[in-house]
Amino acid sequence: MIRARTLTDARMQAHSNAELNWWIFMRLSGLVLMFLVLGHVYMTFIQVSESDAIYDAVVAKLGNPAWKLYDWLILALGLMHGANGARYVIEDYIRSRPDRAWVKMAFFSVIAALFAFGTIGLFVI
Amino acid sequence: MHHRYDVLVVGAGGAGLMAALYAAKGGASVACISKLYPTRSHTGAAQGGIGAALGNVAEDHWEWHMFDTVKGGDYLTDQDAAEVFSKDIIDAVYELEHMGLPFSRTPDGKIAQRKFGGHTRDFGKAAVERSCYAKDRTGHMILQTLYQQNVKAGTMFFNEYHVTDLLIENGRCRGLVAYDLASGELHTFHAKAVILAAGGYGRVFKITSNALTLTGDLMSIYYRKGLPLEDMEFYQFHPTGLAKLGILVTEGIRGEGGILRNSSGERFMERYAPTIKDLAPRDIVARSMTTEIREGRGVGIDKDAIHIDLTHLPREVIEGKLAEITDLARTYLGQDPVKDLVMVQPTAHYAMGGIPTDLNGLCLTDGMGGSVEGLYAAGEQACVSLHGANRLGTNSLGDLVVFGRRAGMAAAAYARQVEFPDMPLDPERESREMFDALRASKGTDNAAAIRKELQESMMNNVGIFRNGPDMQKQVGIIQELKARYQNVGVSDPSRRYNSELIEAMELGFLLDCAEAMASSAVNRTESRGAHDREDYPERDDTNWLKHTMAYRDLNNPGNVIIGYKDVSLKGFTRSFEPKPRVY
Amino acid sequence: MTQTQVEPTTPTPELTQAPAGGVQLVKLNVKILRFNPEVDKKAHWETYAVQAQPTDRIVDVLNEIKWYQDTGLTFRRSCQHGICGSDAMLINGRNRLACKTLVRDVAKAGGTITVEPIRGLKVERDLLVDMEPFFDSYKAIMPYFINESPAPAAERYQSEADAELMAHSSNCILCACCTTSCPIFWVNGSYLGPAAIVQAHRFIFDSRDEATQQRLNIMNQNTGVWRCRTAYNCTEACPREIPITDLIEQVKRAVMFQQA
Amino acid sequence: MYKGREGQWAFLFHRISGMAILLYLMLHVVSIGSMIFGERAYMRIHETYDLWPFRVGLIGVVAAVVYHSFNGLRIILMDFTGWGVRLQRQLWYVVLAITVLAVAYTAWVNIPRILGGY
Ligand SMILES: Cc1cc2nc3c(=O)[nH]c(=O)nc-3n(C[C@H](O)[C@H](O)[C@H](O)COP(=O)(O)OP(=O)(O)OC[C@H]3O[C@@H](n4cnc5c(N)ncnc54)[C@H](O)[C@@H]3O)c2cc1C
Ligand code: HEM
Ligand code: SF4
Ligand code: F3S
Ligand code: FES
Repeated sequence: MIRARTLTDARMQAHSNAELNWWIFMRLSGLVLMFLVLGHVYMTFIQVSESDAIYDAVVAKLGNPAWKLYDWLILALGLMHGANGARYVIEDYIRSRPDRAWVKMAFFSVIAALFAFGTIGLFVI
Repeated sequence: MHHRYDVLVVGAGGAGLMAALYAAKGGASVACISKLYPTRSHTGAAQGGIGAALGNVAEDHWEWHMFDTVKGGDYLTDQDAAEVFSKDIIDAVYELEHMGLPFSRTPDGKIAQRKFGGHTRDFGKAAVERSCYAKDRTGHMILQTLYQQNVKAGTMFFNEYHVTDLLIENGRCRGLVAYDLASGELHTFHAKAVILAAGGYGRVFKITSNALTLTGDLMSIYYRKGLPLEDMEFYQFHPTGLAKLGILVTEGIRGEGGILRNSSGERFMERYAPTIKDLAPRDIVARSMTTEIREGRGVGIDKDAIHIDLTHLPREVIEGKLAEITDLARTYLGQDPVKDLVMVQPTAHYAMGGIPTDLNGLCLTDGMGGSVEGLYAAGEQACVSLHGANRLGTNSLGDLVVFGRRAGMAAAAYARQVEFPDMPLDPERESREMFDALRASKGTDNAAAIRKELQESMMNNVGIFRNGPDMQKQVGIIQELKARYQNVGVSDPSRRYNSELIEAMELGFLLDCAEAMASSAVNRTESRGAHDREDYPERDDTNWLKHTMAYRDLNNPGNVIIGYKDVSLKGFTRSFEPKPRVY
Repeated sequence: MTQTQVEPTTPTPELTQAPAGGVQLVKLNVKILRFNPEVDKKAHWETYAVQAQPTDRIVDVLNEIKWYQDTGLTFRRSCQHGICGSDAMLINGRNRLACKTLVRDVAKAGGTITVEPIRGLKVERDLLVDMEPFFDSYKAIMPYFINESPAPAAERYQSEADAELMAHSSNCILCACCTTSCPIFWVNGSYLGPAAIVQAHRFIFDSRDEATQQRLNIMNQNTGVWRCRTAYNCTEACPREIPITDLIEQVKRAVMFQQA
Repeated sequence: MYKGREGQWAFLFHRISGMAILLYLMLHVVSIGSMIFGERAYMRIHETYDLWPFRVGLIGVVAAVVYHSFNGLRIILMDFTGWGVRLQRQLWYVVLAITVLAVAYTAWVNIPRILGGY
């Protein structure tokens, strides 16, 4: 039999605003991403064909620091937004604690690696 | 399994929860045993309000409330109970508010009040706003609030445990036995004091506002021990149940200005109660409606219903203050009170009678002041006799909190003084035998069929209008049905969640209540309050200003012994002489 | 066990006129997901042929089956008019109270009505589920009024407008229709669920309650309001017509502004 | 399947599209990032994109991005305004309409490319 939570319990319980902050972040980053991503998609898939995105074209475009920043923002915000979204999904569907822990760990490692790789990619060129 | 608590409360409706709260406040260890999850109790269905002379809307005094209660009960009300009640209820309502109950409010922020049947100013001059309400879901709010307070207090709940037996030996209650629905096991509860608050038994009737689970279990268990049930002949029919279904349409609907109309659109209550018209007490309105129907002025296909007219009220009132019943009428009848007349019919509603108790809820064994030590009762199942021959609307919720509280305090005080009593050697024996008999019966009779016959015959023979021959016939029918009950077979052998077994047991309880009721009713040769006999149309104060006590004849099954108890005609400070009851 | 074998009948889409009283009866098939842990390894469907009036409640139909066809059928019910919250079930694919759903709302003559237990809670038998986890979530939000300051002799005052703020949330009957229709709750039982949040809302928006801060903190945890993905199933399912998602969003904003 | 209404499907599609975009983003980072290994490596990955399934897939990505963005906007409106909740159903149909239009436009632009194989 579960005892009801009492006022003392509630006062003592440590709480953090982590979930609230992520929630707000999802909305803000989503709003920014909306313009960045739709713009990017429009420019690369619609205005030009994917096959136009040959090596030289991409290198040429990324020569411009403004585009570098633009793409890096998509990379950073998109990965953060997406990673947190995926965390929600993982927490919902993976119900065993140990499984959830290692799946999250592995997943975040991949995201971190991709972020590093992408950033290097952008700024090396 | 064996459990031990200072105080046990049976039932988690308004009365049980209030009792549990106060027993705990009195320092006792308390467990509440209920066959339903607490919030499923039928107190949640109460709509209209809880009456208290707060005077938030119009001048009001507890003396007026006391007078209305006594007169409403056709002077069979015990006046000491009525006085305690009318005073205590004022504090009790404030206390509910302090527990957070979300009452509707007046424009200046006080608890809102509205008119209700039989509640008047200045000893009967005109209707007064006395019913404190939370929209039309007052009972729901009371039930929720009291449950919440019990969660806060950490009351131990045993939910979906059906009490099957009380352990009473040598005039002392020692505990009880309960059947755990989930496991199919019997549990023994050992206690210093037990409070019964298991609600009414409306399911003896076909058309009723009561839940399927209101089967008078604890009344029957008490009665089976040869202990008396008081005033069982007084059963209230509420004038306005949704046609065919019996689902209640609160009296608050008339308090807000709703009007009853017959097939020619006439406001017929003007003829029956010229002063307060549609706001006359329930017995009078229900009889007037039935008279209209009998004389061919009913509405509907079968001409067996009456219209309630709200269409002249503003939409905000209907959808705001009467949201609940608006939803019910729309859902079940497809009639929208905002623009349609709604079809209603009297519906079996409330048991004025029950387990006799004193002002502290202590259960009585006779009319001379004998009692069962350590056994208390409150709520609809008890008969303090606050309601006499007819209960006023809003006085039941008040009864729950006032007398639930008193029973809780008395039980805790008693438990502080005494040691745990000895237990009988084999406490579970009777319950076990009852279940074994039900399970072993290879009979072919169907419990549902018997129940249906009981409900239909009770409706016809011990309903709103009664007469000797019909009631006598009903006594016989009940005996027959009881004989057939011996042949009810339970075909489901499962242990866990065996609801067939439970329903069969409940039918047995219903049959007992019906027996006590029909026999008490045949016996009372007068018309008083809800007990209206065509063969004895007058109230007879010389012979019948007394309570009936119905005992099962343990030596001669099927026979009911009738005894009597005096009505206390004196309050502590005020008393009201019996007078003809006109409104 | 009571394996009453019931013949699944072929639908006959004709109306039968009962002799007395002009009562109209229609034939229906009722398909119920049955499970008795004492004999079954797995839940299975059983179909019952019944006759009912279009205005009958589903709970009437179930009672009819239980009383006269298959007495082993197990479900909770009590008040029969949508106030006690006992009989939440999955009827024709949606959570509803069996007593607030009429036959004509879910099936035509000759049609089939499917009835399953609500999801996300352990099925104990047939349509009856273990409600304890649901009530545990309820208890976790401190579901009781807290005001430690001395009470006045009469009532605490509250304006009509303030009382109205609780009008919806205090209407909840704890039937679990909402929580067990929530796609997040199905997969993630640690989510407190819409019913508990509605209860929290009732106290958070009570002008007399003094523990708003603590209640909002409870809501601000991983298992609280942030798990709601605004799927609206709860709102659609609520038999008391509580605008649940709206209330949850109000609580989210309250948490946000409190922390701001 | 639970017979939820608009909200349930809005949520489900949002979740699926979100995960799909994330997957795409991750692949996209790998493919573009392969630049640092030089033109050969990049082009080897890049040429596979010319195969028609990828071209069709692109339409799917556009659908997912457009749906997710506009439904994200819908969610934000619901979270921060009272009327967003009241109009959620209508808003969702607007989101769907925008998605369909965007997909139609992308398809119209892309089908010649798919058929022409260039
Ligand atoms: C539709 C309706 C509307 C009403 N409106 C009003 C109104 O507006 N104003 C007013 O004053 N009164 C009203 N009444 C009357 C009033 O609500 C009831 O009389 C009152 O609620 C009864 O409360 P109770 O606590 O005695 O019992 P209940 O609330 O019925 O509770 C009974 C409890 O006992 C338990 N129980 C029963 N049998 C057993 C057993 N064998 N073992 C264990 N537990 C058991 C049940 O589980 C339940 O918890 C109304 C009644 C109805 C039916
Ligand atoms: C383009 C503009 C975008 C907007 C406006 C947006 C908006 C949002 C919002 C508001 C949420 C929160 C949903 C909720 O809490 O109910 C969300 C969730 C999510 N988003 Fe985005 N997003 C965008 C782009 C992206 C991108 C690019 C990705 C992939 C990298 C992504 C992946 C996700 C995922 C996986 C979720 C979690 C879904 C869930 O929990 O159900 N989003 N998005
Ligand atoms: S919010 Fe509605 S659906 Fe949910 S438990 Fe309460 S009454 Fe039932
Ligand atoms: S269904 Fe669930 S996700 Fe939120 S809106 Fe209702 S709680
Ligand atoms: S039986 Fe009470 S809510 Fe349906």
